[in-house]
Amino acid sequence: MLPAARLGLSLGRLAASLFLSLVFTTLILLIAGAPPIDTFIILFAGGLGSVAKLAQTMSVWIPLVLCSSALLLAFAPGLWNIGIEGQIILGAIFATGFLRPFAEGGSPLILVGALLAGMIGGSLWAYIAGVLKTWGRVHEIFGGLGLNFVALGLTLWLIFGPWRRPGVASMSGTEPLHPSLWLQEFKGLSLNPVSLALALVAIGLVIYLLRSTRWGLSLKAVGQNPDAALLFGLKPNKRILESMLACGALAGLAGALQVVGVYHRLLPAISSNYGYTALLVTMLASFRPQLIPPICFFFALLNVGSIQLPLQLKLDSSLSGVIQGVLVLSVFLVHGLEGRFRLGRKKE
Amino acid sequence: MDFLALTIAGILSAGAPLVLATLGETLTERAGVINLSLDGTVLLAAMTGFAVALISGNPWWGLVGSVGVGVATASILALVGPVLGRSQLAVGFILTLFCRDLAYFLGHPYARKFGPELPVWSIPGIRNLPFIGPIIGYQSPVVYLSLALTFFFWWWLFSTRSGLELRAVGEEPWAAFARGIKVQRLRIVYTLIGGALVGLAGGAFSLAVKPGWGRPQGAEGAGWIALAIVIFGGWHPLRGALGAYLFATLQVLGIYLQELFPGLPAVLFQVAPFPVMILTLLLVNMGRTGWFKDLAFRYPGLKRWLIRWQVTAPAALGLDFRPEKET
Amino acid sequence: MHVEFQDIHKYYGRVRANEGIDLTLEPGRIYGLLGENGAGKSTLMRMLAGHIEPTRGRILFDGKPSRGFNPSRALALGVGMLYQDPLDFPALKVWENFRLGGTKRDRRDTLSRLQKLADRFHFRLSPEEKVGELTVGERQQLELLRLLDLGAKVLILDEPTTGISVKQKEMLFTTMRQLARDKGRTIVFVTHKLAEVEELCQEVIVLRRGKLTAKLPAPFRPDELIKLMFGAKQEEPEEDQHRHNLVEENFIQLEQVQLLGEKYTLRDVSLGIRPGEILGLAGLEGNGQELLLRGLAGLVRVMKGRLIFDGEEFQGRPYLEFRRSGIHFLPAARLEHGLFPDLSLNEHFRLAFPPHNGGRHKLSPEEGMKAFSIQAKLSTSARALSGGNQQRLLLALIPRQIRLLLLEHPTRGLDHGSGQQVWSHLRERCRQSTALVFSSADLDEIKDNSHRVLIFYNRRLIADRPTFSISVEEMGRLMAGEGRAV
Amino acid sequence: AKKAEEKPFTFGLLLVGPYNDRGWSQAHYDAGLYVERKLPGVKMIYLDKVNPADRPGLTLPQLVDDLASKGVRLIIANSDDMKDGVREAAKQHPEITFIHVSGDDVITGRAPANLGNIMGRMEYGKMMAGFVAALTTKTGKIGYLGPLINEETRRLAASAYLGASYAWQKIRKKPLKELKFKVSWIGFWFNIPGVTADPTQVANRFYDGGFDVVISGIDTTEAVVVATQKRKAGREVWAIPYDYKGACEGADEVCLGVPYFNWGPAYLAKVKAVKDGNWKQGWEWNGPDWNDINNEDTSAVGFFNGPAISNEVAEELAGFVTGLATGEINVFQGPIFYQDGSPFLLAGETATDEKIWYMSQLLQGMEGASSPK
Ligand SMILES: Nc1ncnc2c1ncn2[C@@H]1O[C@H](COP(=O)(O)OP(=O)(O)OP(=O)(O)O)[C@@H](O)[C@H]1O
Ligand SMILES: Nc1ncnc2c1ncn2[C@@H]1O[C@H](COP(=O)(O)OP(=O)(O)OP(=O)(O)O)[C@@H](O)[C@H]1O
Ligand SMILES: [Mg+2]
Ligand SMILES: [Mg+2]
Repeated sequence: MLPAARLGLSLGRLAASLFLSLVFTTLILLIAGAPPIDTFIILFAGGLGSVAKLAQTMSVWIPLVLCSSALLLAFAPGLWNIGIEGQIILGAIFATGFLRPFAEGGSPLILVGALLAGMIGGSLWAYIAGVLKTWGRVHEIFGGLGLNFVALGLTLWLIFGPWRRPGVASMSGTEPLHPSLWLQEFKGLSLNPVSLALALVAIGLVIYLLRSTRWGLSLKAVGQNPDAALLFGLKPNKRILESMLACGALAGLAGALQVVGVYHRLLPAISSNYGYTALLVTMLASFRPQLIPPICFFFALLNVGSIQLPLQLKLDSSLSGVIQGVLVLSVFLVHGLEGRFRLGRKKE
Repeated sequence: MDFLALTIAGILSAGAPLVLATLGETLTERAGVINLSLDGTVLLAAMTGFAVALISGNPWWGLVGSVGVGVATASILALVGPVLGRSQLAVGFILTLFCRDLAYFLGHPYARKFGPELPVWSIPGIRNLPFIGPIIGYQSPVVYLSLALTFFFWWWLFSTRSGLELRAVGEEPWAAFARGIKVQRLRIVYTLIGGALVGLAGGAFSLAVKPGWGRPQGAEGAGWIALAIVIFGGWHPLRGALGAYLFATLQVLGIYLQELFPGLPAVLFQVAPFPVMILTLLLVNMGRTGWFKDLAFRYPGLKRWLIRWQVTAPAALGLDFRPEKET
Repeated sequence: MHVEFQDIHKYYGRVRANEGIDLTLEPGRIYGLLGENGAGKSTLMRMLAGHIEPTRGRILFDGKPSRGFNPSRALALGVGMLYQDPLDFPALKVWENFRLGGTKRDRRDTLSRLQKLADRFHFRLSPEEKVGELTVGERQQLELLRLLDLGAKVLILDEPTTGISVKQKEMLFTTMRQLARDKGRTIVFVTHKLAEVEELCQEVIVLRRGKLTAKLPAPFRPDELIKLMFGAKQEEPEEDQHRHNLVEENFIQLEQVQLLGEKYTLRDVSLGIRPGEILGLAGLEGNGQELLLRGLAGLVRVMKGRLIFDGEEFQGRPYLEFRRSGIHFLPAARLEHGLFPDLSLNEHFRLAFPPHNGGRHKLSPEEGMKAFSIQAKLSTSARALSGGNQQRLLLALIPRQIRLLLLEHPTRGLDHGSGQQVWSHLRERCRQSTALVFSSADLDEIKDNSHRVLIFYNRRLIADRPTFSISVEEMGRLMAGEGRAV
Repeated sequence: AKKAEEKPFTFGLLLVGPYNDRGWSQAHYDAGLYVERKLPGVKMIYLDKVNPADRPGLTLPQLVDDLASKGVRLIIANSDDMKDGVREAAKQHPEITFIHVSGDDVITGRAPANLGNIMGRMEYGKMMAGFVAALTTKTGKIGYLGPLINEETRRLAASAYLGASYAWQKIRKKPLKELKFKVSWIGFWFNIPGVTADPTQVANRFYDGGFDVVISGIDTTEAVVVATQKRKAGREVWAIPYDYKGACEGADEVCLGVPYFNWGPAYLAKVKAVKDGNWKQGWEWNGPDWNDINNEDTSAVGFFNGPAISNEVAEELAGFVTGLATGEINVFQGPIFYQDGSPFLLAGETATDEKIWYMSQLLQGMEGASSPK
């Protein structure tokens, strides 16, 4: 196919999917008794309306990009790493644990250690799911999901137990970090340059690894055909574990950044469901890395914008999740219909 | 004695939605389709069931609504998955998240409202028996339904012709096709029937077992557990139901154990079902790993002990089937 | 029933499995359908059974065309087919298989009906056993009983004699004759074996490369049929292998080896292989040859015995060590097990030849493509390759210095020319003292290409003979468990 | 300042749960509506479900920024969990007055000048709940469905226990050791599947174990729901919900009554003060209006008699309330011991506010954990 034709086709697909999701969303809004147009306006203004809001959107974009990049690595050998939520949490736990001795603050260099600790924590959790898969044949969906709950339990135990704050023990989390251990934000904005840079590096690195290294290629090969990969001497089990480790490391980094860059403490909801959202992002991107940043931006926009819904329209903010789901479903539907249509035409 | 009976009654009740969801998914997967959307579907069905009951004032209409939601979700899955040939896992997962958020979004106005509930049925003749009486003498209709359906589907799957056809479709769709069985149609039908049961499970939550709607409802996570139980149950209705009751027992037991071992972190007992889920999956799947085969070769006793736990999935589970592919 | 094929075409991509076939089948007759491997016999019959749709053309039943044809319509019309590869349900029980798609009966009637039919043919089938545990032959027997029970008006048997004994074959033929004569059934009997056609059929249909080449009434002239099937005289295979000088010692030695596979165990294999030697493995599927190939490749565990390679014990070592020592295995299902469907050829080369081993394998992808005359671009995905090109790609990906090459059905699905090409490449490698072990369902291929034949039956190696000392017929008998191994 | 007066006065309300939770948050939301009703021209902007689980990725200061941009002059935050966030936001927005409900920053001296604390003396409500439970129970076993363990929840559970033991000994004239009072903590204010103990199961466990009255300390209504189910199965059980006046709705057979918060009067006072510019920082712990504990305009805490309460018990309760009002009855009077046997109050000692506020253990005679593991 000519590049122009291909571009036209994908644009057509995109338009069809967007149209479909618009129709669905409007329908849902009407069922909920909400004014569709106002809702959309509020939703977008809520995430883009001002520099501060844009910064907020970007601060959600960062963990989403990190997690989506991580998932690209896991999807390459065909792994459904649903356990990414738990890996984010473990990253946050490890980073917090690393910083606990520095209650009086310290040099920002300590943060490097905290981020590394977070990556180790995420990797560890991913590794367990990987071992369960390769050595125990427990599908990574179930292994990962179970570990997500365990990770959440671990956080709660820490927050209400050994790491509880003197006097209070509550969902508000552990004692806040010393301000010298907070990542410095752009002035007056809730966005910090370090996290932003790390997210950009991560997506770049993942693109490089998957496109240009033999390791990335062998991951894809394992995903395409584990039997053949074995015959080619590509050690599928080892590749699977490696990809889980790498994925976990990036997820753990996202978790650590939530601690040192956003919340400045460990919270039960520290993962903010970014892992699940990132799974949607990668599916919507059909695993094409270059689509990750824009889709993440759109999703982050919805997340941040939706906060305005209860404020202005008394709607539940889970609408953002609904729209994200509708969008991905529509794309699947359009692709499926298109495939069907093509098959049908061929038969003629 | 009475306490034991009441506890068993509690387990039957807490297990009922899990049993229903497990049965539904067992049927769907027996037809070769994976419906991963359980966790979200259960929630959306629970919300709809409650909302419909509230609006109509009749819990039975609510139950109908729940079943409707289950069927609707399953039909999206059937359309995008088996019919249009996209990945069933992917669609199922998207639906999980989507249905959950949709439930919270649309359910917002009904949250924490007081609404109708299914009645408790008391069975004359049984309710006065010692020990048995407290166990199944007074239960919600969904509990009786879950028990009846378990045995019904067990009989149906293994002793009827249509049950045989269902199993055939999930094992070897091409062979089934060659024998004149309408493979695609059966796959869709059982996806929908399975979805209906999953919807019923949602209704059982919001109209009987944990009446009411809220965020969270309390049914969160149940769908995932049910999916795991289907595997643990080896795609067998009886064994699946047994698995569901085991998990319900674990939940109920967690509260006793928590009191019995005050020295242990309480959250341990809440999280416990999930590691147990992983362990049981390990138990039933491990037999296929190389290292285990070596071990079993060396210690035949081990093999004999573990072999009964081993399960095999329907051979065509999750695979795409379409006659056109050949042309 | 009167069946008429009108201008039937069936294409798979550019493969023309059937091309412009016009054919009429009359009731009460037994037809033999002949043709070499890949001639399109099964394809034609599967269209008659509604299993696949023709690309073009139509089939008329009693003069009526059938639109939207599928197996259930075919069954309703009375067309029943015994498929070449058992199309049944391994996970289900024998009686359940018998019941599926059959007459509506309850369990007890089903069992007694099955018993009665089985007794008639002296088939021994235990109804509660899982079909997956039966041999291929037994599975075909079961299918046959099911079709007879259905009372199909048009009965298609696609190579039904591969898995049954001579005595059982006689019974089967008697029944076929009865059905045709007394009940007016149309029977199509697909085979490669001329003798069987002569024995049973009243008329023969010959396909060659997808086209109908003849439809002749009995009596038949074998040499004429052969000519129709294979075209002009086949070029003789190079006859050098019998003369090939095998002076060297065994470099691989198997002593009382027991191999544990996914489904079964292969016991007590003792064997030696010399450099440059070609071993052909014969046996019905599931009798052990698959396990031996994988065992030699290090893919299947050696549970007992010793596997000696260059004087070193290799049992229990990981696959990679086998691979590093110059052992290479190519599976039969090329796209399913051997290649990465969506990766490009270039990527395959990158994966097969790691850069850090650069010194040893100097072949660049471009050279590989040329050397093996793969007709595609480097950016083509493996999925888009034709069967022949896929096999050539796999061969191109084999490292240069290989000691032992293990091949499963090396020419399955290839046309004659491609097959010849593959073999000339393989023979060339053997001349450079690579040993070669291959399995094939085509006994002629084994006869033509190997120095020694190993025959498997009942999950054991029952014969190990120099090729010149055994005929194809004898191989067939041994594989079917008749006759004593020497 | 001049410009602000032209606009209607708006105040922001940050609710930890859903505004319609029929519990803690709805009580606050209703108070906001009450203020709007009482002071025409004053407008409330509320934001509910302000907790990281429901609003992933957003921090309290960010939400406050948002409210600030809408011109609010007063922000009321209703959860203990918001303590740090409110303090941080208060420092960033000195132009806005903050009220943190249930917090103690003013006592501890960590509060910036624009941050005050209020709380209601729910201890009294809980005493009444315990009192009613002890008079109603037939098995002598009372269950307390606790949320998470902290000072607030400990003192509330202890108050219920003290009310119950008063009724048991003084009214029913039975020895205290025959009263079983057990606290089961679920781990949070409401159920989070897979994280907290399931309150439905905990309530079931109470009733199946012979506890016939369950006092709820959590935000949601599982106790009454389960009690109603048990009633339908022919069992004689009761429940006492919490927080919100309307919590008995639909539970006619089992609901003995509900201790509830009435934030309206306190809110009104704060809004007026800020509006008129005479707000002063303080830590307030508002009690019931003893003239009429259910007076909407004056009482911060009340007890609403439920449909299932018997007339005799209701009468006794009225007497108890009178006793509390006059000071004749003070259940926080020594000797009272902590669970581990150490003294909480010496003989004859009455508890100070501070002693009650910072209660460090459950009391002797209560079963259940005193601190989280
Ligand atoms: N799925 C496909 N997608 C794209 N191209 C295809 C596909 N299948 C076949 N082709 C193209 O058709 C060509 C011929 O395929 P075909 O299988 O007919 O070859 P062939 O003549 O049988 O060759 P061989 O003798 O090697 O088997 C392929 O080389 C490829 O370029
Ligand atoms: N599903 C398929 N996809 C692609 N090619 C196919 C398919 N089925 C058959 N073919 C090709 O069609 C041709 C005819 O195959 P067919 O099975 O009809 O041969 P046959 O005469 O039955 O051979 P045999 O004697 O080996 O059974 C072969 O080249 C084969 O590779
Ligand atoms: Mg054939
Ligand atoms: Mg070809």
